[in-house]
Amino acid sequence: MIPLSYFLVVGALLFSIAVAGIFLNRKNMIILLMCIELMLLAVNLNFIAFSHYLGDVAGQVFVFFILTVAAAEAAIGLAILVTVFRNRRTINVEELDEMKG
Amino acid sequence: MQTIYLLIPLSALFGSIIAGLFGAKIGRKGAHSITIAGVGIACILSFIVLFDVLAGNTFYGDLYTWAQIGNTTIAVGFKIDQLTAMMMVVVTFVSLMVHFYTIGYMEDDKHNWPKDSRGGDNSYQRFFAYISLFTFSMLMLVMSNNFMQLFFGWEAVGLVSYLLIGFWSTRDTAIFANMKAFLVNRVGDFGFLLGIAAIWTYTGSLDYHEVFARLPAIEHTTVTLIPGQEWLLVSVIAISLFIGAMGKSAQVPLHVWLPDSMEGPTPISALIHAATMVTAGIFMVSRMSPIFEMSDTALSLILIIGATTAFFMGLIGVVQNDIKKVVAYSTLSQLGYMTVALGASAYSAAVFHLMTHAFFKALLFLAAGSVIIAMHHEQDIRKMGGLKKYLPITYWTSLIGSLALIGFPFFSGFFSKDLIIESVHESELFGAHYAYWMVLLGVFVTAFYSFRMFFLVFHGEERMDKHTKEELFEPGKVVTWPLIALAIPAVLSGYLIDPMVVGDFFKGVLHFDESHKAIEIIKEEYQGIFSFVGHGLMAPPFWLAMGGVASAWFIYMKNPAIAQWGYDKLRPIHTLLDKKYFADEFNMAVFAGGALALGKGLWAVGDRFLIDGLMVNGSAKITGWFSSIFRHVQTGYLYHYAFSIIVGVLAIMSWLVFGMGRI
Amino acid sequence: MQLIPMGFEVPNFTPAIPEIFLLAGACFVLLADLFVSDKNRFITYLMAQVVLLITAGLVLTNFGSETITTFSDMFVLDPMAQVLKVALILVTVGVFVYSRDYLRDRHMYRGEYFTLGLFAVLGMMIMVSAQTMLLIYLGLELLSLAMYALVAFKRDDGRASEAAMKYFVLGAIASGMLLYGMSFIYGITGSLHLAHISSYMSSNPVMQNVGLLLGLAFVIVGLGFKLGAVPFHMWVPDVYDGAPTSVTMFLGTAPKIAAFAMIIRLLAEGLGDMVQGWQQILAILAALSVVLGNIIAIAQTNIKRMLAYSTISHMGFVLMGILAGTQTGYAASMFYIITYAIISMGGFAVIIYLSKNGKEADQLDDLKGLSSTHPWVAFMMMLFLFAMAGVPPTVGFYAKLSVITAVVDVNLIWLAVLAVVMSVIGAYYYLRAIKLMYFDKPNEARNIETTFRNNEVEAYSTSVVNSSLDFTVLLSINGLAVLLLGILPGALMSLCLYAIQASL
Amino acid sequence: MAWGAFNMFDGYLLSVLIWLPILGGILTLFAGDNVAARPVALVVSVLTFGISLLLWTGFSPEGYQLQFVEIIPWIESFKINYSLGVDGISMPLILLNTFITVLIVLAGWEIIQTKPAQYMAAFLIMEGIINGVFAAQDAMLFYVFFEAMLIPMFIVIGIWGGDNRIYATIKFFLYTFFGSVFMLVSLIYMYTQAGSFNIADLHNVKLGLTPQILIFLSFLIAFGVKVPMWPVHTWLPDAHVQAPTGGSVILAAVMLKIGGYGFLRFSLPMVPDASAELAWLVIFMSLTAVVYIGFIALVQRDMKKLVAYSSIAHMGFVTLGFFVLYPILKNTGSTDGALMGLQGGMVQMMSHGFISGAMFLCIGVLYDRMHTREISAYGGVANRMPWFAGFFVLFAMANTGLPGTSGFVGEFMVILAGFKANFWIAFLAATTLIVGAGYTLWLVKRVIFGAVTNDEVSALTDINKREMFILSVLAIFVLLLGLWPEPLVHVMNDSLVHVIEQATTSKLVK
Amino acid sequence: MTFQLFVFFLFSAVTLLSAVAVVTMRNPIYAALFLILAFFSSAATWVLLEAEFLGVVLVLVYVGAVMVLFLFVIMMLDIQIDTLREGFIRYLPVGLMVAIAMAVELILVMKSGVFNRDIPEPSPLSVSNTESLGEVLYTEYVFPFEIAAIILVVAIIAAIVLTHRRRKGVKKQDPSKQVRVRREDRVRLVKMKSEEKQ
Repeated sequence: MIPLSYFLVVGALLFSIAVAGIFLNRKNMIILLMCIELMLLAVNLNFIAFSHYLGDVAGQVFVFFILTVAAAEAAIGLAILVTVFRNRRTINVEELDEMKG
Repeated sequence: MQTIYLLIPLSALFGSIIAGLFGAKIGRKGAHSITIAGVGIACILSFIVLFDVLAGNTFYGDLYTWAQIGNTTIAVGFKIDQLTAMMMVVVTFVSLMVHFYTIGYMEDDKHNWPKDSRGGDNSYQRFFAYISLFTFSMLMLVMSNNFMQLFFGWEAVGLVSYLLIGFWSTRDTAIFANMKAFLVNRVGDFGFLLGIAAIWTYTGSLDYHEVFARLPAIEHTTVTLIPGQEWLLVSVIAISLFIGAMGKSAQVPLHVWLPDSMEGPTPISALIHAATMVTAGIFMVSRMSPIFEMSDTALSLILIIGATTAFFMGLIGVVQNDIKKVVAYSTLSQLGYMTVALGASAYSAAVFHLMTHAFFKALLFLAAGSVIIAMHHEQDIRKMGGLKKYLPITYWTSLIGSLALIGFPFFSGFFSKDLIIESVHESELFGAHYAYWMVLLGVFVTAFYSFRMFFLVFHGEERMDKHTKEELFEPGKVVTWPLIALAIPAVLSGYLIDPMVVGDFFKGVLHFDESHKAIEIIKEEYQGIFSFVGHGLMAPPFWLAMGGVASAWFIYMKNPAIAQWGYDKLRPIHTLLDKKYFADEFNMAVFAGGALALGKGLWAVGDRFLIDGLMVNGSAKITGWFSSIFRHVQTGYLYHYAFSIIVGVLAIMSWLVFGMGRI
Repeated sequence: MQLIPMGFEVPNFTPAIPEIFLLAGACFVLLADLFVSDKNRFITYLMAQVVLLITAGLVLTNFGSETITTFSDMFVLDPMAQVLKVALILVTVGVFVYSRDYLRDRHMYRGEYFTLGLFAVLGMMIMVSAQTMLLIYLGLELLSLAMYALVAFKRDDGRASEAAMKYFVLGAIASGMLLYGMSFIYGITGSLHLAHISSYMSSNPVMQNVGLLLGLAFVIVGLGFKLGAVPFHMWVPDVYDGAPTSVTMFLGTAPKIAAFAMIIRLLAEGLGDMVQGWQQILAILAALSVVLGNIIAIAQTNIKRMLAYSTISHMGFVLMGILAGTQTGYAASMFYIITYAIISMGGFAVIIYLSKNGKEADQLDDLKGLSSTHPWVAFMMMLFLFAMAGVPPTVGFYAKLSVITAVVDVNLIWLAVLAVVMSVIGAYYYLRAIKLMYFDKPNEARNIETTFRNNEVEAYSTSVVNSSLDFTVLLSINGLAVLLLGILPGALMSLCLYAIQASL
Repeated sequence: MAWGAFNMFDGYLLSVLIWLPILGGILTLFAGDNVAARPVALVVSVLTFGISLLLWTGFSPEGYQLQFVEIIPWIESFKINYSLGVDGISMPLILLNTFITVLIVLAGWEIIQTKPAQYMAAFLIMEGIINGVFAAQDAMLFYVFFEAMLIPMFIVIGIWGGDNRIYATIKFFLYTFFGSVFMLVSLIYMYTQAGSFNIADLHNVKLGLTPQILIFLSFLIAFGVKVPMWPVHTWLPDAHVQAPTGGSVILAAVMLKIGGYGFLRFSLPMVPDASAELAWLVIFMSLTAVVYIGFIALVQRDMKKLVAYSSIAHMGFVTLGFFVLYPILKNTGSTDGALMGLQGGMVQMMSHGFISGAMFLCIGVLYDRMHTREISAYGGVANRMPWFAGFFVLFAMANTGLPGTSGFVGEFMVILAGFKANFWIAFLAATTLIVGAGYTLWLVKRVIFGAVTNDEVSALTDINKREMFILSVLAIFVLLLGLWPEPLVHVMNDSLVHVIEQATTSKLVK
Repeated sequence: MTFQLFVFFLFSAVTLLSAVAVVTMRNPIYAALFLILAFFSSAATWVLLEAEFLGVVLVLVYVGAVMVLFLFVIMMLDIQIDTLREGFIRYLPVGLMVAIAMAVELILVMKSGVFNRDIPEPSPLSVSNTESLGEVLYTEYVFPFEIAAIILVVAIIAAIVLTHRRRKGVKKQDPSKQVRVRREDRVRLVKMKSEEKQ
């Protein structure tokens, strides 16, 4: 059998990659959104693994809802991205610094 | 009788208030009438009190409770005994004379004020209000039965003195002099107040009788003010109190204010700065004789200070040319004499001299004032001369005053001054020897400057300008009558030596320790007035005085070239005297200048730089600086924001998991 | 096949009637709005307000009742939930009133604004009543998604889009973290229900369980982000600044109440036994928030940014009550958050009041001389600012007093001292704003306008070109409430304490 | 107590004294600038003063128990009560406050032309709040009033102040705010120990020495700033110089007293052991205030600044008088000395209220005419304004502590008590006799006396009837208190004895 | 190594590598495609965990809808790719450090033993994953389910509000205008002077 911790480690690595991606990516906002998706993927993996090893369906239900919400989130995120692009003609993260201080 | 006691100060106060607050309404006549009435009543009642006291009725009681704190009752009340009664009479009598005199002196006071100055509008009434207020204050001082009230009177007379010295407030010198007077007096009061505090601390009371009753208990108490130095408590108290007396009675080194106080109108020079207020110190020490008697240290100090004042201040009088300044220095010198007497435990002699001096010095001042009026407020004796024929009454009364001053036999000053010299001679305290020589030499000096002035003013060639000469005539009756009225006691009061010093008048009032026998010895030797005079004629003081008069005559009348010669040859000494031993310069530079420099320094460095600059505004600035630095953390870049979240996560995770969970 | 599985009962809907009504109402408004022309947008606005008020009424009908749970114990209606719901609905009503003029002047007066607002309120209400991590998450997302859209509502404005983008990305990261943390808690305790989690905690040694601690760490991040506590605060200034002022106002008020509820539900109810774990972390977050928020606020020249930083510091105070971990502490924080919502609503309302015809008045200098041009508004603003500074007799003082009492109670005196010292620094920038209003002369532009106004209207009139009566009236009520609650804070305090005691 | 029967506010007298002026202030605000504000304010202030007299007549000086007690639950979750009451210490201070406010309203009658309604309202509201400070018997209620007071004052200085008013008023506010927040934490700490904010309960709560010392220090900061004591005094000169006349008057005459009152009500009874430990510190600070500040006052060029500094020096006597209690008891064990110090401090507070108020009013009179406070701009004022000069000299003399004026009484008592503690304490305190006279008389010399220096001075007109009335009333009080302090001393006696008792009863946990 | 373990490692490796690729790709389209790969491979992992329904949903919903949306937006925005990579290397060390620190900490926790549940408990649900989910979703989880629906509605509204623009020149119906049409707007009675007879 695959130990639970294996899944968790994969989830942790995925999460860390996503986090690193958010910090490293300074140019393209779309990749930021993708990193968020990766992060949620890690979360989902965690939940499913726990759910499986606990023999409890609640975790899977949670994942179901996360997927739904993530889709909605992606839609709104992209919509905002579009408005940003319309106003600024760029989606460069570095140029998104009109407000600071 | 108690009503009378109360009425005495209050009648003076009443006149003062009416004249002061409603002066404009009641006019000049109203003002002087009411104040004179007030002081007149006080004077008459004082005499009644005096006779009552002579009949053996003394009084000691409280009027009302000023404050009751724990077991300490501070009350306002009266102590009426021989000393008080005598002082009351002297004060009210001289004051009354001065009131009369003032009518004439201040008649055209408006000229002393700048045109359209509202201050001069009712200056006449105001002046009367002041001197009546002074009378009230002085009465409160002498009648007091406790230290609080004593201090009240003490400071109140100071206040009036302040107001009167600066009466012509448009003169810079006047308002400088009055501030100086007040401040120098405050230095004395500083000591005085500490003395009172010490008394309260160790006896728990401010009431004369209670304090005196508890004195034996603290006779041998010592206190340590500076670590390692044990001092006798009574010495500390006595010296503190005497510092107060030094201020008020203008003893070296707190004498500097008195000559300057001559900026005030002459009546108050007579009343306050010669006859009454300046003698408050003498009065106080006499009143506190039970305390002073316990401390030989204090008495020695008093002797030395008094003697120094008596001689060296007299010397300055020699070079003065202002008629009032000469009299002022003579006052200083005479106060020195009284102080010396106190130091020699000859309290009765001191008080006796106080009384005689009050009369003849008031007389001299008023006479000087008369001259000044006649000379249209010219005070330089070098511009006078030969006034004898113009001002006969002034001349004669002046002569009486001067003779009394130098201690010419049969004049009042003779008795009192001889007594002092004698008692110092008998004293065995440390410093008595020095004091004896000083007072002895002082007699010569006194005679010299008194008659130098007398001759320069009344005899010799007429040095005034023509214009003045044309209008030179004796002032009116209000001026001359008080002169005459004062001349009488100036001559006669000396004969009170019998009851006052030798007799039992002050028995039980003025104390002296058994070891301080000066006055006892004199009493024993005393065999009546005529023998006293006879003895005096043989004694050195008389011859010294005569020598002084003769020298003055020789140098200034007979052979003025000597004066010039002396002036040239003794230039450094003349300068030293002319500059009054540079005391003013020293005070201005060290104390006034020092205080200002210190103030500026503390302000600039302490308040503005350290507290405000560094602490207050500094912390504000630092906060602002932090703010401007920290705000740049907010870069506006999304990835920095994300980074801060991540770092936060890492930190919290590390803390919780590795800090608390202890993997 | 059965239609309904075994053992399933139709849930009791009564506790959720307000939510259900609100949902229906929101959908109705959404649809009805389509038939309303731009000129008559007032109707949409009115409908939204009516829906909100009826919802509040429905919440109140159950008031004082016992705690009821339903939907498989996922949803709870307890006194705390009721109080917080009423509070956040009323705050939203206020926000809508204040928003109307602002939106109209800026061509944003559209029905979606109100619909999104209603949905956001629904999300908050769900958060407040949630008894499982799932519902907390869903409520949070419902709220967040609506808020993201509202922040970007002025879609032709680059600043608003930028703000929305930042808010969105950071918000998504934060909810990712929150979920990640929840997954560990679920993994260890085996349940999503707060009640189950809590009972697991009380029967197991939780403080040694690194899995739970890890979960706690991530959950705190998510909560800290929502509240805007340092170091998860970075979005706050930019979003406050960039969003339309009316949205900023909304963002700064009602969701804070919901966030508070979320923290209470998760930390106090769910992870209550880990109090020594989160107490320390929250203490540090609180300290950092109070310090950084106040210090950076000093350098701000833009009121909205200044208020953003001030919000950060206020959230530090809110955390103080919570971290005490006592019922009085929770009640103190509850009092704080409710009163803060009222105060900050007023503060933003004044900024809206000053913004005219599309021109934003969000610079501090725009306050200059307000007291001579609009004395009443200036007075109100002064009350708000003093309340924020925590000066009695405004209600802000009691809020601070109660949270500081809470931390002193648990012997965190250093935190109390730090907090009060920082509130002095905070007072500085509030005073500066008051100084601008009261002691400075109006700007020239405003001067001209004043003289113009004086010709028309008498000097004491508070009317300004674009403010409606309801706005002014509400502003007055708002300001006086700050004062009145300051003079008589007892009732609200007792209410909070009762709510917490009856619910936890 | 004979008046009790006629007392229509029976049982609510203190509340009336707090809320009547506040409501009156609001009424004034709405009365409008042009017509009604001034009369309304005057009526309210006079009415309040009148009612406050009932406090005096109905007050029984026997015993230290609180009188006119009112207790209403206020914030129940914190057990905070709206609890009022006065004893011999607070009652005179309330009277002082109501009295001074009447004068302030009168003093601002013609002078304040910008927003008079707000001006009057601010002072009336402040009056109510300050009454609240003195009457509060619940620590939190006290604190609320204590802080609330800052708001009207902040506005008064900020709106009607001088050129540098912004700096001054913000400095004032932050300084005092900073001072008081530590007190807040202390009070809360004590609340957690005592379970109540009731001052009487806080008096009784047992505390260890370390908490006591920390609490004492926090009180010291709070009240020290208010008094103000060296070295936290620098707000005062700025605030005074910039404040309008009324502001300076209320600040000097009443607000500073709150600091002294706080020491008596909080520091001494609540943390007696720490007070005993740290009395030397307060004494040191007080003496520094007396000496150091005296010299600084000497070199001021601005009249108000000079008087402000002299206020600091005079308030130094207050704190000195309070805290010499400990060395006296240690050295001599005499409660008489301790009582002398406390009485001196209290009398000094009252007297300073009259004198500093009068001094600031006098400066206000000059400022209204010449619009400058630079000493060098004046000279020879007496020639133009003899009546004014008379008052000025009187108050100046009172300021220097001349016997017969109220200024003397407090200083005298404190110096006596100081000597009982230590010679050098009395020595340093007594230097004020010289330095105080120095700066005051020099001021008088430069401003009042001398020849008329310039045309502006020569155009001065003497005080009008209104000013004459204000100054006369103050003069009467200054003299009355100086000549017969016993009524005041008597009223305070039992309460102060009680304070000594509290201050010497150790609260350490055994 | 069991087969399951092999499959797990395989798909996990693919998932992680494609995740790294998502983060490091220069071209967003590639990134999106790698993300799809990551989703696919995780879906496989999920199936390993007997969550076949969710695996399917992941592929259908995510790959089928969300990722397409991503690609659509990427194409629509037409972004210059060259400039979008600068600075990556410069911040790489910091980024790596943070990521590694986080990963290490997380892995330490995972390996600490608190999650030692090697043998899954026998599933109480004898039925398939899909069925069991279906059973609770509309009963126990009906309330969350409804909320999820609302969330989607909000997302729709939001997306429309933010991106929808009324273009000029496009003919479409406006119900509110249609409803409020009045006769006067449409029909104009023109009164004309009758032509004069010539």
